[in-house]
Amino acid sequence: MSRVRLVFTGSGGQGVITAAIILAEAAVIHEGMNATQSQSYGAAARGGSTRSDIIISDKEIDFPEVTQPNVLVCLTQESYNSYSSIIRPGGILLTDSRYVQITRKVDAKQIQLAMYEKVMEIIGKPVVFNICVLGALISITEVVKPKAVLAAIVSKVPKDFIELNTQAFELGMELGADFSW
Amino acid sequence: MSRVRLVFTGSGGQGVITAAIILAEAAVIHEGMNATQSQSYGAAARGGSTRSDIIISDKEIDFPEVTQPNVLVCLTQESYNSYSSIIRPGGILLTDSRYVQITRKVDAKQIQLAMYEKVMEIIGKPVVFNICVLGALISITEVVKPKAVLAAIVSKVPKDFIELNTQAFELGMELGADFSW
Amino acid sequence: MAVKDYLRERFFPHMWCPGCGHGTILNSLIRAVEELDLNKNEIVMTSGIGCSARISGYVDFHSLHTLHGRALTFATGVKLSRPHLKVLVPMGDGDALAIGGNHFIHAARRNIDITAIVMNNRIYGMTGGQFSPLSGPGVKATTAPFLTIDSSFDVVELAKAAGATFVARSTAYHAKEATGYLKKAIMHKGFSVVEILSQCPTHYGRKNKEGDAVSMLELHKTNTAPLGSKALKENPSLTPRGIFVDVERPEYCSEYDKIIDYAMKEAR
Amino acid sequence: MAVKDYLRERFFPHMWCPGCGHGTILNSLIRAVEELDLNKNEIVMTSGIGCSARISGYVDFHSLHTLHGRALTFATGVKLSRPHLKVLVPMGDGDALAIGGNHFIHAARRNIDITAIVMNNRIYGMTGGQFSPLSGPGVKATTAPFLTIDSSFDVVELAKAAGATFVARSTAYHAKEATGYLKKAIMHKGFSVVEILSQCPTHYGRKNKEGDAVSMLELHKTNTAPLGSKALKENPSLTPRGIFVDVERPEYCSEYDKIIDYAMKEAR
Amino acid sequence: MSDNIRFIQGNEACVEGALYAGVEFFAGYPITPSTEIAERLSQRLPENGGKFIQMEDEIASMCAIIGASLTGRKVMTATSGPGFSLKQEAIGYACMTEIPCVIVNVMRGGPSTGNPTHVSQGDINQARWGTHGDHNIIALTASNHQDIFSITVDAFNFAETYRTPVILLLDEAVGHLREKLIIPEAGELPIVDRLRTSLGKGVDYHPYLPREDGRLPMSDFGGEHRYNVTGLFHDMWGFPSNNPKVVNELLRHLVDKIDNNIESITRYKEHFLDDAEYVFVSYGSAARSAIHLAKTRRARGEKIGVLELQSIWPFPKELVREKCADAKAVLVVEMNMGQVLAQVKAAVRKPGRVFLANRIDGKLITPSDIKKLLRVIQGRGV
Amino acid sequence: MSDNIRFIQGNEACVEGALYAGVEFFAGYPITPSTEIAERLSQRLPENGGKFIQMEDEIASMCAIIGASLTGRKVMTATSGPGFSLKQEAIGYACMTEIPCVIVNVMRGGPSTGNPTHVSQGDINQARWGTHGDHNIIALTASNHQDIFSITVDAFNFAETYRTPVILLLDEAVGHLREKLIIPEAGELPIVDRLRTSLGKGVDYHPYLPREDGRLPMSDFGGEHRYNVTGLFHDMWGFPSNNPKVVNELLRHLVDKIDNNIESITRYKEHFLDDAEYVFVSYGSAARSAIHLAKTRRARGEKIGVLELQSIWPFPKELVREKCADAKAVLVVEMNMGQVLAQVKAAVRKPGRVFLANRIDGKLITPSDIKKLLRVIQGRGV
Amino acid sequence: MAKKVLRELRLNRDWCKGCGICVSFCPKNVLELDSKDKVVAVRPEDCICCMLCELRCPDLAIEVLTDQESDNE
Amino acid sequence: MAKKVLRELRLNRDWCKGCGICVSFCPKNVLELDSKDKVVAVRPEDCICCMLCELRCPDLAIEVLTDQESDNE
Ligand SMILES: Cc1ncc(C[n+]2csc(CCOP(=O)(O)OP(=O)(O)O)c2C)c(N)n1
Ligand SMILES: Cc1ncc(C[n+]2csc(CCOP(=O)(O)OP(=O)(O)O)c2C)c(N)n1
Ligand code: SF4
Ligand code: SF4
Ligand code: SF4
Ligand code: SF4
Ligand code: SF4
Ligand code: SF4
Ligand SMILES: [Mg+2]
Ligand SMILES: [Mg+2]
Repeated sequence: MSRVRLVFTGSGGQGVITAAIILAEAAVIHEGMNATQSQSYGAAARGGSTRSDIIISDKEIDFPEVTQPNVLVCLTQESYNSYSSIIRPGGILLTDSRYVQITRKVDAKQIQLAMYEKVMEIIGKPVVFNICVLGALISITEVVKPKAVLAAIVSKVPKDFIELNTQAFELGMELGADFSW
Repeated sequence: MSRVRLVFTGSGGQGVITAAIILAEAAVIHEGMNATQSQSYGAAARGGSTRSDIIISDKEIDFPEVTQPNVLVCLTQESYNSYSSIIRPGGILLTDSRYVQITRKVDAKQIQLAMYEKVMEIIGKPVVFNICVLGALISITEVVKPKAVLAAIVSKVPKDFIELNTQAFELGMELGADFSW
Repeated sequence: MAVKDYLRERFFPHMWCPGCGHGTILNSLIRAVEELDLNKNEIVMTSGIGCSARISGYVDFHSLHTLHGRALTFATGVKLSRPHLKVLVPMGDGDALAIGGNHFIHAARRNIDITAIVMNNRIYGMTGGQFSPLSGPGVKATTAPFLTIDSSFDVVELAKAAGATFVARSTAYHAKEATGYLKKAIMHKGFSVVEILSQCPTHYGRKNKEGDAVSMLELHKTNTAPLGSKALKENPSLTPRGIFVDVERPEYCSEYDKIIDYAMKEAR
Repeated sequence: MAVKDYLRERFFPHMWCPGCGHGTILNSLIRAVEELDLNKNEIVMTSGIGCSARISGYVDFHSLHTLHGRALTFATGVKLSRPHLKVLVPMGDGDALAIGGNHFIHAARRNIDITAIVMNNRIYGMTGGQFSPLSGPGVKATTAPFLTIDSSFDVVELAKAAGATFVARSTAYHAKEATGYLKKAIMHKGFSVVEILSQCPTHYGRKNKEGDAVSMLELHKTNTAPLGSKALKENPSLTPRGIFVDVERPEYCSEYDKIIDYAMKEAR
Repeated sequence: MSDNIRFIQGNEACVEGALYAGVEFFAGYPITPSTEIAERLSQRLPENGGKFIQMEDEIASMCAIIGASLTGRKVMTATSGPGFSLKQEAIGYACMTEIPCVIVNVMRGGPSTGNPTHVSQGDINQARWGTHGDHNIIALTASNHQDIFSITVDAFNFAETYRTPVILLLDEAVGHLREKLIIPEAGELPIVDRLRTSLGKGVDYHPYLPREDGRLPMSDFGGEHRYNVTGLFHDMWGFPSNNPKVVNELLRHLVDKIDNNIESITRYKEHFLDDAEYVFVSYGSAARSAIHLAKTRRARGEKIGVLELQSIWPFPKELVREKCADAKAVLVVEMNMGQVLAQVKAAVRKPGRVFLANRIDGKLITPSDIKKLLRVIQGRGV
Repeated sequence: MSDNIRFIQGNEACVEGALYAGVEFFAGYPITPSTEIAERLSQRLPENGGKFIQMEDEIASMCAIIGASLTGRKVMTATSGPGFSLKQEAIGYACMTEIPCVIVNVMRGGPSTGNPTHVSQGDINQARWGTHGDHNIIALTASNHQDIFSITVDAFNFAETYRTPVILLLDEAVGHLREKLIIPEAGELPIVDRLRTSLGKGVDYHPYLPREDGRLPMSDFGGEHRYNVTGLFHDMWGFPSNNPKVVNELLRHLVDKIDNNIESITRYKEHFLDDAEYVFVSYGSAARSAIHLAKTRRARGEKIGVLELQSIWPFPKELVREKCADAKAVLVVEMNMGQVLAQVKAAVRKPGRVFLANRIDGKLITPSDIKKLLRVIQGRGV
Repeated sequence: MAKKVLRELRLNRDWCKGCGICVSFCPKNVLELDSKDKVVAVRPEDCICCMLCELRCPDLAIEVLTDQESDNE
Repeated sequence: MAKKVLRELRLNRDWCKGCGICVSFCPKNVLELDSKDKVVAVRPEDCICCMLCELRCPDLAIEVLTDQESDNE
């Protein structure tokens, strides 16, 4: 796979952007790939919906925006409604079953997982929800090796939270294990 | 006479510029001529030497600076030294005998008058020295009618000082009476 | 009129974060206007740039959202040309006292009849959490990773020294008190300043371990005390609340009207 | 070193008008420096734009003649990057407190070790006699043909409220006193302000019928009184002279050095 | 001797023009060589019931006039180089919010503090590009007092017509020169008053919805229509929007409303252009020297003409192209390093035939300075 | 996995470049989308013994770095649109006094507050003409993080070499984009250190007397040589002068020292230009889209090339003329109303063949936006 | 003296952002956040109409509607 | 105690601008302006070396040069 285009969407507090950065950083720093990560900025850091575009490639990446993602993650109903149509035919659309009710027909593989629920059930800390999503995504798509993502998590997260995040990532991996690209 | 070019020079406090403005204003407002008056500005109103250029004409005046004046007035030695050479051949160079020692040979009619001395002697107020100079100039050159200049003086000067200025102007007229262009 | 009649409801819910003190200040302000029963057509609100400055979009007055730090200068133009208008100028702490500090002291000096409201959250909210001249030392901010070393202004002292004729301070916690001060300030003839301590849980609270909006409000309560109170005497490190200045001095627009009267007579 | 060794004699006689108080302030200042026996290479003088600002051309220090109102900001750059230098910032009243007011209060707030000297002639001299924020009401100026209606700042109060840790006031008449205050201000560690009343006979004096330099100096004498004096108590309309503030507070550059120490350790 | 003749400075002629046009509010901060404008207005405005305020700096002055304009006043400020730089942010605000105002810049030598008491025409490009972001602007100039008066009236008229800041670029030499001005009778020059909405109370008013003819009626702050004004991109109600369509349309509107009216905005004078072999393109005080030279050489039979520009921005490209079409050579006479020169070169068919006659040392360019260059171009030697 | 690989924002790449170049002092005021530069430096500078100060506004920031530079430091500030407008007066001061400094402007949508969180390239002309008076400036840009890093180093090097402010024009899209940066080893990129006078104590030092090679050695404030610095026109000792000769020579020097070195200053990259029939001239984030399109069309045999400008001012006229000489058409790809377009038109032999592919709505221009215009030009329809 | 009596606690769920301020500072614990982090009145009968929730809500999401009850003692 | 005795009143006529400050405020009327409005010492013998003229001169045109006289009483 020479080039993967991903779009992560959700709401301000869900850590969508952090997840995007970790994924792209894993590709660059720990796998020697090229990657770009960009995001839409609202009027500062206040709530509202968020989108982050990631491109991972072994070649140079010029235009950094994603028009048709191979992989689309929607973590709110609003973002699902706005973005589900942009998915590339045959791509993967990952949603969380607590936040998103799948309504549309899209020419893609729609995967709904109860990630939030599981995080709350098993870990009990909503802050690591985004890492769980990332875990699920990696286990479904393997765009980057799990080891690389874990390394990126370790380098990004304060020491005291590494354990928690690792746990969330592995939980996500498990949840996604039944699906594959 | 379709166009006269005058340059008045002196030091900051001598009222050179006021005299120049009154003369030009007399020509414009009271004689229906065109006139321009310009001056060199130093770094604010502080002492130093001053120069004002006046052009009086019955036509439009485009370039307002005077390169070769028909009439040059020098009220300090310094200004005499710097400017006496620019006089137009055959022009008139008026100086005050208290401030200026005539040294150079110039191709012009040099007129030295004891204007300052007379002002102090007869009127006793140094502030009207400039108006006396103007009186002398008018009586020598008649570039503008005395009546017009007086009218300009009246319109420019605070009420209480009109008398004084008129006196000075007439004194100057007398001093200049022996000379003519 | 009902309180909501002073709002532009179509822009609600507003853009401020959950628990942002600026919302409470908006709340206090429209209540003050409502209780004074002012005519909406005679109120102009001028604001600068910042989270705080967005307040002007939410009120159903004449609203002028201007440049960072310059709200009071636009307001001066409005007020001097139409002295019968009430001019309200809410500002962020950076807006009012970093880039806008000069206009603040000059408006106070002129004693022009404008009401300045400093929505002081001690941080640059809009740009994401840099320290402000009201942060004070020892504060963590995105531009102070090793904690601030900058002292803060005392808005009350500065306004007073510059010549403001009404100066008060309250907090978002003391919403009722704040409303009262705002009413007095608006009715005061001359330059009035009301500093209202606000909270930015998103940037200040998070970085400085002050927790969420609720616990930040607790701090408004515990770290302040009314002027003249026993608490304040016993603990001078508390921030005093109250009305610090309320005096009369010739107001700028009225004085200018006299100039006009005189000049017009002279000119005739 | 002799007093004149601190001057750039080749530019004398200087450009100021006869009797301009700014000359006396220059006089006091170089005497203060001489009495303190400072090394000329370690003095930087930064000035803005105005008649007053031309002072930097006449002293044989490192001299930086900058932009109207901004002298303190350049000075902040100089001082913070080389804290061992003495930084002197003479400013006109307009320079310091009209366009430059914000930088004035912020430098005071930071308590950065700079000496600000306000050469207060209550007028814009350089541009020909417009009123300034220190003119006060009832003054005639080219932009106030009907007399000013603007109140003036009290430089001392403003500097104090903003956080200056040394604040004094004297006049061009009290040249010896002024020299003494300047010495103290220069040696003070922190932001120091010395306001020296100056006279502009050319614009202020002439327009306001205060006569020539001599009679304006007489007014410095009769309209002021030392802090704590009987005269002042009896006549509070007099302008007080003296040292109003002289306190210690952490200085900005020293505090920043601590940040560097900490950060460098952390980074290792 | 008539009551309406004045012998005054160019700066004062500008003041008289502004009063004729109906200026009601001025905010400023003194600076050489524009100060006389503030000084005169501090007297003349209150005499006429208007307001003058000296602010703490140029930024404050610019902002104050915008605030005053919104309440329905005709407003103005005046400054020079350093002050003009400081005003740039707020000038951009006036562009964006489409608030009528007139900004006079009496140019002096730059950059920086430069040469405050001497003439220059160095701020031409700054008038166009001094504020950040794409936008458009109207900038006018004049070379003598009668023209200063009427171009000042035009400035106010354009500000109202196009709801835009208008820059009046005078220079030290004309600003300080004293000469005759004949004040026109009331009614002699057309005055454009503020176009106010005819919508009454209760009817929805859209401050940023252009009429058929492209104009945007205003409603005074303090009146019946309460709306929003912001320097952010905004919709027809004046509320912030970053919707790409809204952004795109507003920006194009700001640029087009001026470019599309370039013909109505263009102001110029021609002197002996009809059969001119050599065309001087000039403006402001430099044009006086160009005209002087043209007159004296005409008297000796040389076919020299002058195109005197009075509107600089939007640059009258078509006009210049047309007027210079038959010239053997075009000399741009200005007191800067060739700012209008670049525009003229871009406008004409043969840029290789366009030359610069300039002077940048603080002295007014003289007829003989121009003559020297002309002789070189004519191959006649100096 | 190497220690010198980073995955960071463009703004941070700029910070890393500045540190590599030796920046020691930063003064700034936060503003979107440049704030990350200040934020990063508030950490990285003290870690390296340097100084960071957050000033009360952008004017103060600009002045503070000039003061610091005079004491011998390498200095920098960063801002965006409104702040860039505010800095203009002081940028002119740095031009006039020839004090090395680097000003980063991360461009956002304008005019005015505009579209703060969205991309634009609208400040190109302002970088050249934002301050009053004639002057000259160097302005650089880049489209990806590796280039941002090295162009930042160039910016510091040019500032020192030519004793001038250098403007670094980034844009929101590259500023906020995260991608890979490989930090070069020490010594890999050349660093120009401050040229200090070799004159010792007691020997007369002339701060404004150029050497044979045109460079002006400096002496640190606080050192042995006490001299004067002023924004007025000044003589070789730095003292004010309005002598016309002095004024004329200084202004020409300021302009010439940059124009005469345009070849050393010019920075660009070419992509498939050799046999290109269609040339895209672009820069900054827009260039990424141009390159993207060129690559994909090349793969299908279309002869498209890209001239990516990295130095905008002084405008590399000769370079552009030459590289576009054989093109059937030139498309200037930028996110403004055609600011570089005007320069390209003035540079090339056939301006009629130059077209604008732009986008001004806050969105990054896409390869397909460009393709659409290309198809129209090619007469192939959209 | 007339005493206020609660008519209705009008809670605007569309505007409420769940900050919890009203909940924490209600002297009578009348309010709570539900599972969607929106305000609900769980003990309206305890409300003393002090208005503090209305005054402090940063989102203007609360209106405490009261009736005047004449005090007939 | 050592007392100062006047050695020389060094008056710089090139710098003096004739403002009259030194003249007016000299406690001993030592100084005057001449016909060219320049300072001159007309009564140097009366000078008490108070230095006030030197300190106040805005043009730095005066130097009061003194010798120390030991007080031998
Ligand atoms: C001239 C200018 N400089 C900087 C900015 C960026 N900016 C926008 S808001 C702001 C500060 C906001 O802080 P504050 O005024 O305290 O308001 P808050 O957001 O905290 O309510 C800054 C620096 C700007 N818009 N314009
Ligand atoms: C930005 C800017 N605005 C205005 C000016 C014009 N200007 C020069 S000096 C000055 C004021 C001078 O007054 P003050 O600071 O009191 O100094 P003084 O001349 O009285 O000593 C002004 C307004 C300027 N040079 N730059
Ligand atoms: S960022 Fe802070 S100030 Fe801005 S809306 Fe959020 S909480 Fe309020
Ligand atoms: S104008 Fe006034 S301030 Fe300036 S030098 Fe003359 S007396 Fe001094
Ligand atoms: S205070 Fe307002 S926004 Fe906060 S929880 Fe209560 S109702 Fe909701
Ligand atoms: S009015 Fe008072 S008691 Fe009633 S819900 Fe609100 S805060 Fe609680
Ligand atoms: S004080 Fe100085 S300048 Fe004035 S008269 Fe005396 S010596 Fe001359
Ligand atoms: S030193 Fe004192 S006594 Fe002697 S001349 Fe000077 S002022 Fe007069
Ligand atoms: Mg704030
Ligand atoms: Mg002054």
